[in-house]
Amino acid sequence: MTDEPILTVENLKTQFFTEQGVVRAVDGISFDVYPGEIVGLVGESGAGKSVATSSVMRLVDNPGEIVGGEITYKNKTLVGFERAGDELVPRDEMLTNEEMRTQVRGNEIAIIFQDPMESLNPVYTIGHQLKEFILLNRELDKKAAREEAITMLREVGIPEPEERFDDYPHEFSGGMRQRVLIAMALACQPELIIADEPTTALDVTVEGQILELVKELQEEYGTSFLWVTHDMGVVAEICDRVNVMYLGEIVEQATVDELFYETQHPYTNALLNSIPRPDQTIEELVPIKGVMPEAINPPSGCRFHTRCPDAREVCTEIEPTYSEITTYDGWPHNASCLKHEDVGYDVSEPIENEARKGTEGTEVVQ
Amino acid sequence: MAHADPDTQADVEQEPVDDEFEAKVGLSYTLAKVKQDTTARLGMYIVGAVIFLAAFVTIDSNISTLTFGRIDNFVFAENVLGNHPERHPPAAEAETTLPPFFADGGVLSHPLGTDIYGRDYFTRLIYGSQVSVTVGIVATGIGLIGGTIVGAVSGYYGGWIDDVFMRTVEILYSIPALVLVIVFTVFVSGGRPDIQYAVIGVGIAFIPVFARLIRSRVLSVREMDYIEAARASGVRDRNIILRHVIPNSFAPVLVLATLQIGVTILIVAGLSFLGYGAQPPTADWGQMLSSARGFMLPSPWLSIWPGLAILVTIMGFNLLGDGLQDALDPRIKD
Amino acid sequence: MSDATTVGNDTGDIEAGETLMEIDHVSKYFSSGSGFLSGFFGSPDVKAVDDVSFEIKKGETIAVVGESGCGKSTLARTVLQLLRPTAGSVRYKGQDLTELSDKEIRPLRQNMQMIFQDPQSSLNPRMKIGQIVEEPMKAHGLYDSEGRTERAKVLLNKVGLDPSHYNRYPHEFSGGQRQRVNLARALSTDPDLIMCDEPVSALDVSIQAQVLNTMQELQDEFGVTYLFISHDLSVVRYIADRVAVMYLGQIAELANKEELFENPKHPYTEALLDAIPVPDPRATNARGTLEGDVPSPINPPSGCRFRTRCPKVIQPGALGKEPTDLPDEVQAARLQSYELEPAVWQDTLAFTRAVNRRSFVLDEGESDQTEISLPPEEVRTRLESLFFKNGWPEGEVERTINAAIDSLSNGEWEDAATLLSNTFEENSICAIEQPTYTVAPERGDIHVVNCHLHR
Amino acid sequence: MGILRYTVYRLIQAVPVLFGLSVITFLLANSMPGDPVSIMLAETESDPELVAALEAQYGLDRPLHERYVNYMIGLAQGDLGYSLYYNEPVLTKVAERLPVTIMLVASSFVFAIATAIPLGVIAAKNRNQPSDHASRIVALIGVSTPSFWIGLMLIIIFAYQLGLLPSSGMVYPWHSPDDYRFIDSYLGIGSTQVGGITLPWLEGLYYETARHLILPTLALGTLHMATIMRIERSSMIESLHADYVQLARAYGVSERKIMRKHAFRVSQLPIVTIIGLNLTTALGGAVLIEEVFAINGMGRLIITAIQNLDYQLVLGTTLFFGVVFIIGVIITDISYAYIDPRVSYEEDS
Repeated sequence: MTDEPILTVENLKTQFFTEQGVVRAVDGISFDVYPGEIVGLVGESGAGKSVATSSVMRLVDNPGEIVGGEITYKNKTLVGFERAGDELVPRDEMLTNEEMRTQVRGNEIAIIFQDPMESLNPVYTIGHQLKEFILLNRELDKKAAREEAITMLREVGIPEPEERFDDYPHEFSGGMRQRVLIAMALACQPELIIADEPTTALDVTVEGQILELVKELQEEYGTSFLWVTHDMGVVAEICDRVNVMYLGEIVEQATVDELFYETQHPYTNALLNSIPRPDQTIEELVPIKGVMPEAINPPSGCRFHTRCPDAREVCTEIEPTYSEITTYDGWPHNASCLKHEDVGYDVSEPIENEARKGTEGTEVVQ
Repeated sequence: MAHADPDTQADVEQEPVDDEFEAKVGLSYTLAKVKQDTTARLGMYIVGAVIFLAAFVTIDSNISTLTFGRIDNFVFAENVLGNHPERHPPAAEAETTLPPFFADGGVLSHPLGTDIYGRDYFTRLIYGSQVSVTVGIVATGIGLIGGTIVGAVSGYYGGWIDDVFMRTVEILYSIPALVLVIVFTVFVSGGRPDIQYAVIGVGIAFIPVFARLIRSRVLSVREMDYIEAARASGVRDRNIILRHVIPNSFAPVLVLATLQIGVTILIVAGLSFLGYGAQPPTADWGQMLSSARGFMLPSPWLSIWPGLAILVTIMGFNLLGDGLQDALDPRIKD
Repeated sequence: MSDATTVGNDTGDIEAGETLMEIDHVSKYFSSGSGFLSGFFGSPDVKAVDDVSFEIKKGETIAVVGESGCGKSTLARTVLQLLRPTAGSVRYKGQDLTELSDKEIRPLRQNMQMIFQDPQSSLNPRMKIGQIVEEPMKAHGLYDSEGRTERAKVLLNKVGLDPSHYNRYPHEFSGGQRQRVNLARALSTDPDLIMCDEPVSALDVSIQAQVLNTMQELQDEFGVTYLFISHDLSVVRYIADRVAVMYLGQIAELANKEELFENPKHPYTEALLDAIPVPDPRATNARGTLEGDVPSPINPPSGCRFRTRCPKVIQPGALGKEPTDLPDEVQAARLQSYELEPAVWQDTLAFTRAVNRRSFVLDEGESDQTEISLPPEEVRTRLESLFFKNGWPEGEVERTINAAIDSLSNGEWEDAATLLSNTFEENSICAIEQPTYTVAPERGDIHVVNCHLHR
Repeated sequence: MGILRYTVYRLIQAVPVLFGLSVITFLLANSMPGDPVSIMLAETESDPELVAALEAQYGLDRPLHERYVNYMIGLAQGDLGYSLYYNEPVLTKVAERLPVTIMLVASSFVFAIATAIPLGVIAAKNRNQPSDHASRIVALIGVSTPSFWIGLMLIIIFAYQLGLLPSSGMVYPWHSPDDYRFIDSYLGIGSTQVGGITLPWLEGLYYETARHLILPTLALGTLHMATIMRIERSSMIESLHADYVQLARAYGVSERKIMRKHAFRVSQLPIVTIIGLNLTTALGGAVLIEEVFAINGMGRLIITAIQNLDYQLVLGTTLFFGVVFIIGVIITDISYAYIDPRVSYEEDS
């Protein structure tokens, strides 16, 4: 841990102001990414993973807004607030939108989206789009940019790259498009790539190819990754450290081995117990009962208490603090669970919640 | 929907559910939703008002032989208009063309002035609404019924039936509706065009519009998993169409019908303007515009009011149609 | 159980473990064109399912697994006669369904139900869930109105929903709950078989497990058979008894679950199992990644469909020279042996595919590799360092490679690729003959491996 | 399939449609009431022999299918039939009237496109802001107003009240100025002064043509402006929310460039289709507008033909409109296929 993190996110809050009320999609999350690291951000749909990543890029769409927290990228303040009277206002050193665009997006932080089918403009050729981003983010002339684009296409395993350069996106398969998106990210030579579920839409063999490719390229270029996924298999395979999100909060963070073998949070544990495995036959899966509540009106106390098999009275009242439980090999293992706090969990009564009810999923979505 | 963020999408789209379980799919829900939208509400009021006026004077008239004077029987009409015998077209009063009340020489008893025969123009405009609304609804109804039959058959059976139908639609599409209707009207009326022939003609000319929409809906609904589920369960084709296909194709058809009433009114106004729709002395907005053409210089208001009436009416149907579309399609949300 | 929970089957009942359905050489081709003129302009068939045979046994869960576009969903629909097969027969309790008219099949559908992937579109949004569950019973005239309501409520309870939600609409339920409604509907006529098309792949992991468990409980209680279509090997390993792996319209391998996962024989199955990420950071995942994309089903590769991507393609002639009753061209292929060392053959194959895909550069200074001009010796040196680390092949192979090198040195990649592919790939037994083999299983009772390695 | 083959394919596809069109128009035109010959001889005393002779001359005494075949044979030789009312071949009449209608429709489309696309883009960009509301109101009024009434209003305002523009008639740039000297002299044709500046004699009458075209163009173009604007707005909004636009943002492409390049080009695809489909509406609208502005174009020709039950002229003109539309749609399809790489030529949409 000699290096400084290249990306630090502290207490980030992003909210959506809808007619139904304020959706607290990201509610005070903190994590960091060190150079050359692949950091995972795991959670089920609705956990707020994608909002977190678009907050880092400052690309949150209306009616969403970053309402608090600090994001620092290599001494640049991407998000920073100060108190002015009763309100939080952006600090002076926070980059303007124009600075974000010219200094950060693309050339420092690049992003790979989930859906390779929709992420490429259908009316321009692959080569044209790749070249455009290279010209924008690297100081190359047109000819050099074209050569770089072809090289990157070959690098990510596009067959016959000279010819495919002039093809349109619809002439590529899903896996090939995802490779193009990776080529785009790498071609801009950023230090950090945010990969937002880049393999979710792909077939398993293609996913395998892409994961192998990323591992190889990561070794070659030393790029850091923030890898968003819901797939614990992908996490185990590719990540160095993992953040587990539940309902807008990070509930556990550790190195990948620690997370799987020294699990500290009941949600992580439940998640690991609920997934079927390809490498062994499991007789009985233990599902997480119930459904995730809505971020518009999250449960009091610990947000997981409605579905937690270990929930007790105290969990409904006291909000756990996200804190370091142990350290492993110099890396902290953080979790937010009252089990690890001295607030009377041990003497509290277990509560009757969905996890302990006989029927599953009987409640109606509210 | 293309949206930047699947996560928030999930959050934002889970709307709270009211206890009224009927609500979300039924007509009452749609109406409630329309009421929430200011512009759609405006459309609803306009349409409501026009239909109200039209219905008021419809009592014992029919389109081809409009009778004048019955309006006196209505309290509403009396209050608004007073009792004006000059509404009838006595030739002697031909020179008493009055401008609207706010212009020089205008009188409040004829708020919008009188026409060249001295008939109260406001009254005639209201009679005009009767013709236009009836024409709009009847012709759209013909198009809707015909289109549903043709579209459903074509979409459901496919194959050569569909091919023949699609080509026929293309042919009908290729001739401008106005020309087609005029030729048709002249043909069926034996050279004596009148509004009822125009209505039938417009209705037939719009069958392809509905048929195309219904066909495409049938084709897309047919692809839904619940249709396959019903087929896999062994539900009869007839029940699949009745219970699954039609109820789920209804919403866009309703929207189109609303918008199409506006289009029909436009076309019929054009027909009457050219002399192939309503014939004098029927008070039809298009026909009134046609009669007013010769007096544009001395009496421009004769041309202004009927056009404004058409504009407001059609705008009402358009606003309502757009509002319905938003209310019925949960994907279009601002 | 009350009256309302049982339905008598009209055809002769069979015991668990006996054959419920036989799928016999079933093919389903689609025409790729549409419209009345497509005939003039020629539209080749898409071979979605091509000559597939297997059996479904009563009470089991048989999974069909494969990647998107492999034809698994088409196969399932062909089994249920929702799509009529182009060839072959499907027998239900001995009765050939392909010979029956739609009208004759309709009553039989009582015994075969279906659930779908997309919980959003699989329920009619304008019907209450009670009506949805009752619809199949109504279609087959089962029970009176009250009996249907009673049974619907019983079933809703069985699948883990509150029966008092009978009058609610689908949009009021979450994805997982809608899948439960689907299950209740499928169970309503007490069918023998439920075809499940990716029933949990649209659900979140935690919900997936809930639904899978419910499905198993229901199978135990009602003795229903599942034909389970999925792309997810982990889910299949959890729920299935037997597994068929499909690739490009054909079955690559079929075996009992343990046998298939622990003792995979087909290179494609092996590749699938290697590719899937294991949720365990300590698992040593030796991955032999598959190259390339799935070929088009309009014009699938000859012989073994997987051979264009297979890492274990058999070198021409390697199958031995003893005379058999095989067709002449197969014999010829067997006789023309190159007898390369396995490692050298692997290198040759890798080189052939790399030229095809142009995935390497000969001249690093030139971005467009079709415009190079290099002396052949230089190309040879470069190829040696890139591909032929295990030694240079000899004899006729070397002559072919030298000819390819000549083409490459002029930037004629196209020519080189054609020559190499014709010589090495197209002459393999894998390209000439379609494999159909059965091997003795270590576990379970059946193991079909359609690969020439297991002849 | 290449674009050429696709064109051929689309043309072959149009054959049955054209055939059907000819049958339908032939039947419609022939079932018009009244006897063409007696209408032709309207004023004179009907002489049965003369009637019979004329009927024989125009083939009216033969059965319908025979007449259809004859008509088609004539058509194949470029003979659109003979107008009894004008006593001229239909083709001559069409050739005389067509250019002005083309001019009118084209100028109104140019007006519609040139105003609608910028307005639509601005509305989409400033969604739910005053400029968006304003353009939506304009669009709403545009689709709700009868074009002929707009014409009347324009005449009242610009011709009668302000006296700026002519209220009727048309000046054809391909005619000789002398043709207009005595009719329209008060309009200033032939003057060398325009807005106080002395200009050489405006050869070819372009200036006067433009003056005559302005009002009809506005009247005919408003509806199309409104329709195109609505589509442009919604398709631009959709495009601006697409993943590829978000990706371009994430790679630091400027908003200006995103607007002009990434979002705009994709949003043009539906516009092309709409323009093609609006062609019949425009041709139909031309009938009314030509009537309002007393322009002797194809629209008025059709009306005159119908009024006088001149069935061959009705047939010829209607058929002509239909063919123009079908060709228009084919051109639209081909240009769509050309600008949208996703459209596979093999698919029959």
